[in-house]
Amino acid sequence: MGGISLRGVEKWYGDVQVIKGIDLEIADGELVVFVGPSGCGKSTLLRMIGGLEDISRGALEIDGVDMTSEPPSKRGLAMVFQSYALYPHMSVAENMGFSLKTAGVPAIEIEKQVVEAAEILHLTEYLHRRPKDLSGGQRQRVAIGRSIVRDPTAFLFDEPLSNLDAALRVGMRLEIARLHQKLDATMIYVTHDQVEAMTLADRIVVLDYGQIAQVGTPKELYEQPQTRFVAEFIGSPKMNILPCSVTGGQYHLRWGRGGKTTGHDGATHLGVRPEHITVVSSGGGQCDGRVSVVEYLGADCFLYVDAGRLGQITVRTSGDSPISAGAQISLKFDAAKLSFFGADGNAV
Amino acid sequence: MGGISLRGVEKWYGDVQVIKGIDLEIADGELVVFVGPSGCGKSTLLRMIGGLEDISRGALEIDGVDMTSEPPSKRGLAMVFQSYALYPHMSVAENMGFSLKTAGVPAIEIEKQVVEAAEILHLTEYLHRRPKDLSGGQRQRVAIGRSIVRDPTAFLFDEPLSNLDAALRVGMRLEIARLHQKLDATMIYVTHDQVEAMTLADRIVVLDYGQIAQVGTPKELYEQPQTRFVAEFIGSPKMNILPCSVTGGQYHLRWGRGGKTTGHDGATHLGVRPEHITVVSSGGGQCDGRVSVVEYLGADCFLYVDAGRLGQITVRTSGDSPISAGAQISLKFDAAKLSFFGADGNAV
Amino acid sequence: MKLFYWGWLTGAILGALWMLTVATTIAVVMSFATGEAFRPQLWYCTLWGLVFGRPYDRPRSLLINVPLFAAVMGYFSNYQIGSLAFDADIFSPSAILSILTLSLAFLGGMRIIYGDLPSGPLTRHEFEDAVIRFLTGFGYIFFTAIVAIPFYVMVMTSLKNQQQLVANPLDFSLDLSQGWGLFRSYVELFRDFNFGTYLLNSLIISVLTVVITLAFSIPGAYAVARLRFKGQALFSRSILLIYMVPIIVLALPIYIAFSMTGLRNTFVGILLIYPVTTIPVALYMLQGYFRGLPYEVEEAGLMDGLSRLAVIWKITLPLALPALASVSLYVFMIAWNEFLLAFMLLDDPSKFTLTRGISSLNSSEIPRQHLMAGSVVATVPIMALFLGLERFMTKGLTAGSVKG
Amino acid sequence: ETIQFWTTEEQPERLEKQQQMAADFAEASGVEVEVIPVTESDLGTRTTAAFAAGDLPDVIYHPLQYALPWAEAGILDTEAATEAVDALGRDTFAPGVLEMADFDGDVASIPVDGWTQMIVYRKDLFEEKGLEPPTSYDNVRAALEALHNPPEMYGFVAATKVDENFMSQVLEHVFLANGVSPVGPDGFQTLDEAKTIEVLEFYKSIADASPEGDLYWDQSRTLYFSGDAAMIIWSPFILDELAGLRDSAPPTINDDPTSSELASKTGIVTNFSGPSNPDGAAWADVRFFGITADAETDAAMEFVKFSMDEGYGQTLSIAPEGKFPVRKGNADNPTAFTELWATLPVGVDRKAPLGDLYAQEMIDEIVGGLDVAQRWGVQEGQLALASKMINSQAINRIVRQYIDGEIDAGAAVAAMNDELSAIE
Amino acid sequence: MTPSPPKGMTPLARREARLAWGLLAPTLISVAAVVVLPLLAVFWISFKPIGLADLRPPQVLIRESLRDRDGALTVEYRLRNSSQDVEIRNVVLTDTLPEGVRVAGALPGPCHLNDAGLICSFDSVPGGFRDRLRFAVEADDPEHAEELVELSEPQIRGTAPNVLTNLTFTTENFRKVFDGGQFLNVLGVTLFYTIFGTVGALVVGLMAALLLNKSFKGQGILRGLYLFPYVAPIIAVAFSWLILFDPFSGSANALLIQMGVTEEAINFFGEKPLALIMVTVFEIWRYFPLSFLFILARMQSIDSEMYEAADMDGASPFQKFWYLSLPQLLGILSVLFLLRFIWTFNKFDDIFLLTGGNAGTRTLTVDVYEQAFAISNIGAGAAVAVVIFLCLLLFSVFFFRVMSREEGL
Ligand SMILES: Nc1ncnc2c1ncn2[C@@H]1O[C@H](COP(=O)(O)OP(=O)(O)OP(=O)(O)O)[C@@H](O)[C@H]1O
Ligand SMILES: Nc1ncnc2c1ncn2[C@@H]1O[C@H](COP(=O)(O)OP(=O)(O)OP(=O)(O)O)[C@@H](O)[C@H]1O
Ligand SMILES: [Mg+2]
Ligand SMILES: [Mg+2]
Repeated sequence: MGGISLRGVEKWYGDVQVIKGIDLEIADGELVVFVGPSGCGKSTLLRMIGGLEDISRGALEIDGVDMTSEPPSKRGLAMVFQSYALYPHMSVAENMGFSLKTAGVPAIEIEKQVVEAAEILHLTEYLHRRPKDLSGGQRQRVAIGRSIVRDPTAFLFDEPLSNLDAALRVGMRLEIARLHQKLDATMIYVTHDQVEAMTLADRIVVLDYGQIAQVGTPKELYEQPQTRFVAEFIGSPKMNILPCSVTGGQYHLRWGRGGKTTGHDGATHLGVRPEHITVVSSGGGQCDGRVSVVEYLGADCFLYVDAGRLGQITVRTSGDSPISAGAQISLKFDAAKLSFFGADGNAV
Repeated sequence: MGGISLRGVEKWYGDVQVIKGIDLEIADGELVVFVGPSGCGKSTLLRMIGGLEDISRGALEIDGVDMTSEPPSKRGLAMVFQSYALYPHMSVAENMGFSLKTAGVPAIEIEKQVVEAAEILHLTEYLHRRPKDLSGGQRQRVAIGRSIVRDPTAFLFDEPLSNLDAALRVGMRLEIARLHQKLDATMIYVTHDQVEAMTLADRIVVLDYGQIAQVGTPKELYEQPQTRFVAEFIGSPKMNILPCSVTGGQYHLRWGRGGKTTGHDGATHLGVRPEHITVVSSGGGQCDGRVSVVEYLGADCFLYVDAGRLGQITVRTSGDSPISAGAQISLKFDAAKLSFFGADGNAV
Repeated sequence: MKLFYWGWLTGAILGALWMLTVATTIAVVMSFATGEAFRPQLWYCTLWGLVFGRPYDRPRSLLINVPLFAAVMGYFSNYQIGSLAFDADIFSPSAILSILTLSLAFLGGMRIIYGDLPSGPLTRHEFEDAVIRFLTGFGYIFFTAIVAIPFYVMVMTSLKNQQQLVANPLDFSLDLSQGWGLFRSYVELFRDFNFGTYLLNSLIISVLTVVITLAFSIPGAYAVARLRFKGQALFSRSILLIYMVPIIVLALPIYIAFSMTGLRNTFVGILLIYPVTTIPVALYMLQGYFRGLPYEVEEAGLMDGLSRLAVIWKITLPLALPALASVSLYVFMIAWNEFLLAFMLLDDPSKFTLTRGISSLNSSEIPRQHLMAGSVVATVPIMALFLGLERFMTKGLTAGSVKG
Repeated sequence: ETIQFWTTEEQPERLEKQQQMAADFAEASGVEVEVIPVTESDLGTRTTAAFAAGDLPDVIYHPLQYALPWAEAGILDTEAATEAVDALGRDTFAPGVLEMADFDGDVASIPVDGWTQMIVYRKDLFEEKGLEPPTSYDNVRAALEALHNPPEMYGFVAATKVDENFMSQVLEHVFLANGVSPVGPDGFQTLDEAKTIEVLEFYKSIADASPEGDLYWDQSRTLYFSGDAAMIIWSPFILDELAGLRDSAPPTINDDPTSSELASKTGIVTNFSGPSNPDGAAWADVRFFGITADAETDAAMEFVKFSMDEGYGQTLSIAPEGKFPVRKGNADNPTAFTELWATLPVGVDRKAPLGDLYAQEMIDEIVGGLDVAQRWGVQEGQLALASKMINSQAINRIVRQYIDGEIDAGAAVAAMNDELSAIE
Repeated sequence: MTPSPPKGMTPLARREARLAWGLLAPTLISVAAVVVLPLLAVFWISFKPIGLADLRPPQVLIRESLRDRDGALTVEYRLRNSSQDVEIRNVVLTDTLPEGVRVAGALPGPCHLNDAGLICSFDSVPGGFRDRLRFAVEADDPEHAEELVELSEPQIRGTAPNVLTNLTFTTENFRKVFDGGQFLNVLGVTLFYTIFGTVGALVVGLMAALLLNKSFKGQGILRGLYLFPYVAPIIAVAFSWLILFDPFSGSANALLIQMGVTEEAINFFGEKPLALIMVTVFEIWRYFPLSFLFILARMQSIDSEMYEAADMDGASPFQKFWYLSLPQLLGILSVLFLLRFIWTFNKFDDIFLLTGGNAGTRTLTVDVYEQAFAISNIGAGAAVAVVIFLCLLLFSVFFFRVMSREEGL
């Protein structure tokens, strides 16, 4: 009951094209995350689905019905805004019941639904407060509650957690995940934070300048990025991208040594994630360098290695690693986990 | 040339005590980080050192000279503000040279110093821009440059990175670390982000409601937290704290099983970090539970385990862990890495 | 400049200036309050200010110093070489009062002005701080005086009779024994000059103007602030342009048109024209407010199934209530204070607004305490509103920009 | 039936008297009269505007200067006025006064009352210094010489505020005194340079003996009352307050605001002469009832007739010191109204008949002035043009420029001729 | 092929635009009616030789009466051209004779009777025309004949040129405005008043803002007090000033004389250069609160951390003002300057009430009033108004230049 499909959707502001033809099918009950750097068009795309921006070209279907030029009120979607967008002059209960009230649902029925939603979100004791008397996390829950009450075809979330502090963000992320399990509703979730995307999504849509760079499950994106852009965007610390050449089952780092690989002819760069590099004694790995900074994080330790002309390489080691800044080390890459990219930035 | 010492420093706003008697020695050339939750008094303490707030009681010495009631201009310190606090109507060069100008330094000398500082911070090509034409990271560098030019006794940083986005923050963090290595100057750095504190600090001062909870190197804080507060505050995901009892070299979890330990009599809670838990087959560990959410992060995977009355326990496993939500598992704690806390919250 | 960076020198100069300020202030206040002659003496002020204006020894309390200083000053004044000269006897209450206030104001003021000023060499900061403290004190006195004096004169004149004022224009002391007779001119205004009617007329016209203005400008402002259509940018600009057309330029053709259509001299005519002078202001203010409201809340309303108009009614307006209050107050003030159009368009005394009524009091044949009483009647309601709702008013003024 | 009556007498107590008369009239005729006060300085514009809008009142009480211009502009119904005057009897009016309102044989507007302008002077000081009363330019100059001693004593308080009617009045009086007029029988008449220069020089001498600034009736009276001026030109309206009968304008020469001391020290002159016109001239203002073109003619005429007959006493009693009867009597008694007038009390806060306050010969001098009084254009039949010239304030402006030394006398005459000739 | 933007509006956009115009319509129409139309009218009138009295086109006035002259009843119509010099054409008089009243004698020349009653036609009625039409009637009931006859109002029609609407134009008005030294003088006064009034209000406002830009007890009250001059009705404060500065019985003079500043009373609002200075001072006094309010608002929005940074940088108080506050305020100051400049230029009431434009204080706006109403020459008034308007257009161009830099005032 909640499939959404986009067909060649474009958005133009005057002569500027912001969304460059998106085709996407979202299945009923799926949680899809739009992720990408700031300004890539995530919010715009979401708002076009919601009806808050016109669709300049292309078509939108919800549940198989063409909704391209319907106003938001007809689309039956619910949206949760980054700034919560609660009605400050109404109590929590009124906020949550407002959409039902405008639809003419009788007061008793509204009350029932609101109480139900409040229970799911642990808001029962705050129902009579005004939004300004709530903490950030509670407000965000009210905003979600407001959507739940409507029993919408799909939920749209626009960076709902970005105004919360780090600890709360982790907690709310978990709550949204649980909510999705429970409601089993279609959800589209926009964020620029790849951690959120990875942890929440059934499928991730990575957007790059108004175009889809890759669509896939988190694991697919992490392990088989189709472009350098996706490879660098997903994962923290970033994947190290180093120039290389590949010939006949052998890759060779520029200004470094090489190793075995299969296929991948024509690749110009290889990508290796920090956790797939091990520190070996000098000269033993694919390249050598000097540790410039050590960041101790308790469980892990990040080494920032100055590898001469290859640039800086980030290595992840365990927290009890004995290496300290200034040490001269060699780095060994896990051959099975390397990604290779061609000159056009696409994986080969 | 840059030691700072605080002796019983207090801050009162009317009847409210915000800083509750702080004694602290900061050695020359040391990078000390004040960390703590929001509102614990970090900024206030820093501003008291800088002279922007009066010291209600106690004494402050800089370089062995009593500075308790000197105005900021006499203390010879430089400060970098969270909001950068650049002068918006001046160019980068003017911003950086302003302190020299007010001191009546001749223009040529100012220019020389500014250019020097700009080189250190890679700002040379922006010297004639206005702050509003710079990106966030560049602005932050200008703010730092402004401090360097003064050649201060010590640098004070008040959450300098909190207005930057995640990727930039990591980059600037590294730059500050390198700057500290290069200038070898005393620095006091305030943040509420424990990752920043861990990665940057020579020594961390954890503040809790205006009092020092613990002072020590990052490693000391991570591995031997002296209070539950520090234990939970440092490290991400948070340390799991579980109720237990310890008798004669044996600890025993409430609603769970136990294991061996040494000492620690009288402890009421034990703390175990997510990476010190391994998943074993059912019944094999200290306690059992059901995996409620799995967060996949590429290199790692966090399992949120619902352990019945023990509550939720976070477990860190590697990214290719096959466990999925709903699995029934048992958790085994690494006995050597456990922390034990008494009823008063202090480590025993 | 460096020359002045000495505590004793700076202190002496500031002392002289402060003495001048204080003495002039007290002379003016005492003259206005009692009608007796008080004069500040320029050269003696300077002299005594220089002599006594040295950085103050803080431990000694004002309690001892003020009487001491007052005694010295009184002694000087007796020989007409004090900072303050007066014709009254040195032991008369007003003389004693003025000498005491002078001492307190001088010493107390200097104590604040000096702050931590050392008597030796000064740093630039210390010097500037002292100068700024002096300027601040001077500023408070200066601004309070220029604002309060005209209003003081207005109120006091309305309570006196012309003959007393002609006899001594400085004597504003009130003869309280008259009791209610003090308010004679007010009684006459309401009894003989129809001010009751004028007051009512002004009230009705102002309130209706507010209502009409809001009815027109709310939808307009919303459209300009929120809706996307061609010419939106042009609009928000041209609103300001209308603002700049001088009323007198419009008044001329309006006068002609109203004369020819018989709208002159009618409330309808006034109510046609007042709102139009206020709508651009209101439009400009409201669109600013509407822009400042979080758009996402309105979008939330749209997502919740409301139409645009319903969003305006159920969400925007409740949120903009404080703004509406500011705008209403501001428009009310404009309408209430409006003079020119009322003056040109209203002839019939039964339709006069207050301002128009006051202007008809400006006649050689009508004693001027009536004129001032009329002014007080017009000023008090707007002042009361202003003080009561200062927050909204100030906001209204700031947003109302520079309509003047 | 209701008619509207505009009056320039707008003070509450004066208004009350007029309303009383209107009520009496309503009782007698059944026609209600709405009395609407209009500020005198607004009267011109307001009337014109009302004319344009077609909602003129029925009757307007107006000064002489508007009579003919309004008749010409079609604002006044001259026929109705003529009819009313005829009904009252032409011979009951003072002859010179009807002449002022003559409009091609009709009467433009019905004359109601009048007053003559006076030179008010300090008789005591004049006598002390052995000076002649200020009846001529030379006498005034001599007095200035002897008495001008600022700031204790100003010789004169001349009118210098160009937009006040007061200055026009004073100037016209001074011009008339020397026999200079800008109108002749055929309209504009070039001002005689020599005579006009005499006038200008005289005016400059009195202006020089006055305080600085824009002066008009207010300062004249204030200074004279405080004993700081030796001579002023004023209307007879000053007579009551001069005698201390009015609290809002008390004499301040001594501490008693109700004293008639100043009155007793005061002399007056109405007929004033210049070197080129030894006979001199007085200056009078006459007020009229105008019946307008939009009026309910009959009711309006009835009202006017009533006010000039049964109600005439009330009309005059508004301010008897400044309202001399221009209708001397009725058919039964040709001096009925002059007699009545002499008994009317003057004053505001205290009241007394004029006769109690001033010597009889002084009163005769004041009232007699009305019979010999002149205005520009009356004899020439060009009052309308003259009024326009006065209303344009050109003469005031140029005289002021001359006084301020911005132009010399010759240039001033030329400028006046220039500007006045352009008015038609 | 590079993609190109779609043409035309999407249905959603069209709906929104339609709603916007709908919401704007009432405002647009009313503003146009009361601002744009009058403005056009001013331009129109400025080219018209027109005085206040010319607004009413000439017409023939008529009065009917029935006289009983020794038993012979005579109906008399008196006709009069309301204008002395304008001719009225095609004048037709119609009246019905009531029942029971019959014409007895010959009708006067231009008249004849038909079923409806009496009709008299004149080709043309010259300016200053006056005439009486008389004819004898007989009535059944002579007692009430008069009432009967006068009950039926005679109607009269005629066409006369209307100066306001016809197509005669003249540049006379402008010639008059620019002729003579008067105009330059007025312009000079206007500029003096505007420039000094504006700058003065800004400077004084800035000082007041500096004074109140700190928080202390009573700050709110003082701020409210300092706004009084602006909030009070202009007429009240203008008269208060006049009374305060009255040369003969004003307290200000009394005070100055008593303090020995001056020997003689000063006629503040009556002397040539002083009056202009005084009205300018009044302008400053009345409008400094406004600049004060704006500058204060701007000051309080300046990031206080910037001043803390300056403290750390060792700047002295005056240095902070000069190097930090002032540059930050420049934007608001320039916007305020321009807006206030335009408004002061437009100001009318203040001078009108204080001096009426005398003693060398006649500004352009006062000139409009003087020309149009005091001299009743509407055309000349409109011409001055046009001049004002053109000046303002010029300023507005500047204004929008600055405004677009300092958006979001
Ligand atoms: N009204 C507009 N006119 C022109 N361009 C616009 C408009 N609104 C947005 N854009 C542009 O569209 C692009 C996409 O904006 P959008 O807000 O969707 O980005 P985003 O991916 O949500 O970024 P963020 O993570 O910062 O929210 C941006 O480059 C922005 O500059
Ligand atoms: N002017 C003040 N008056 C009263 N209390 C104050 C004042 N300024 C700060 N406080 C209180 O002092 C405490 C410490 O504030 P401070 O700003 O130092 O916290 P912080 O640790 O820097 O927090 P954050 O991480 O949010 O910056 C807070 O509880 C705050 O409410
Ligand atoms: Mg976005
Ligand atoms: Mg802080």
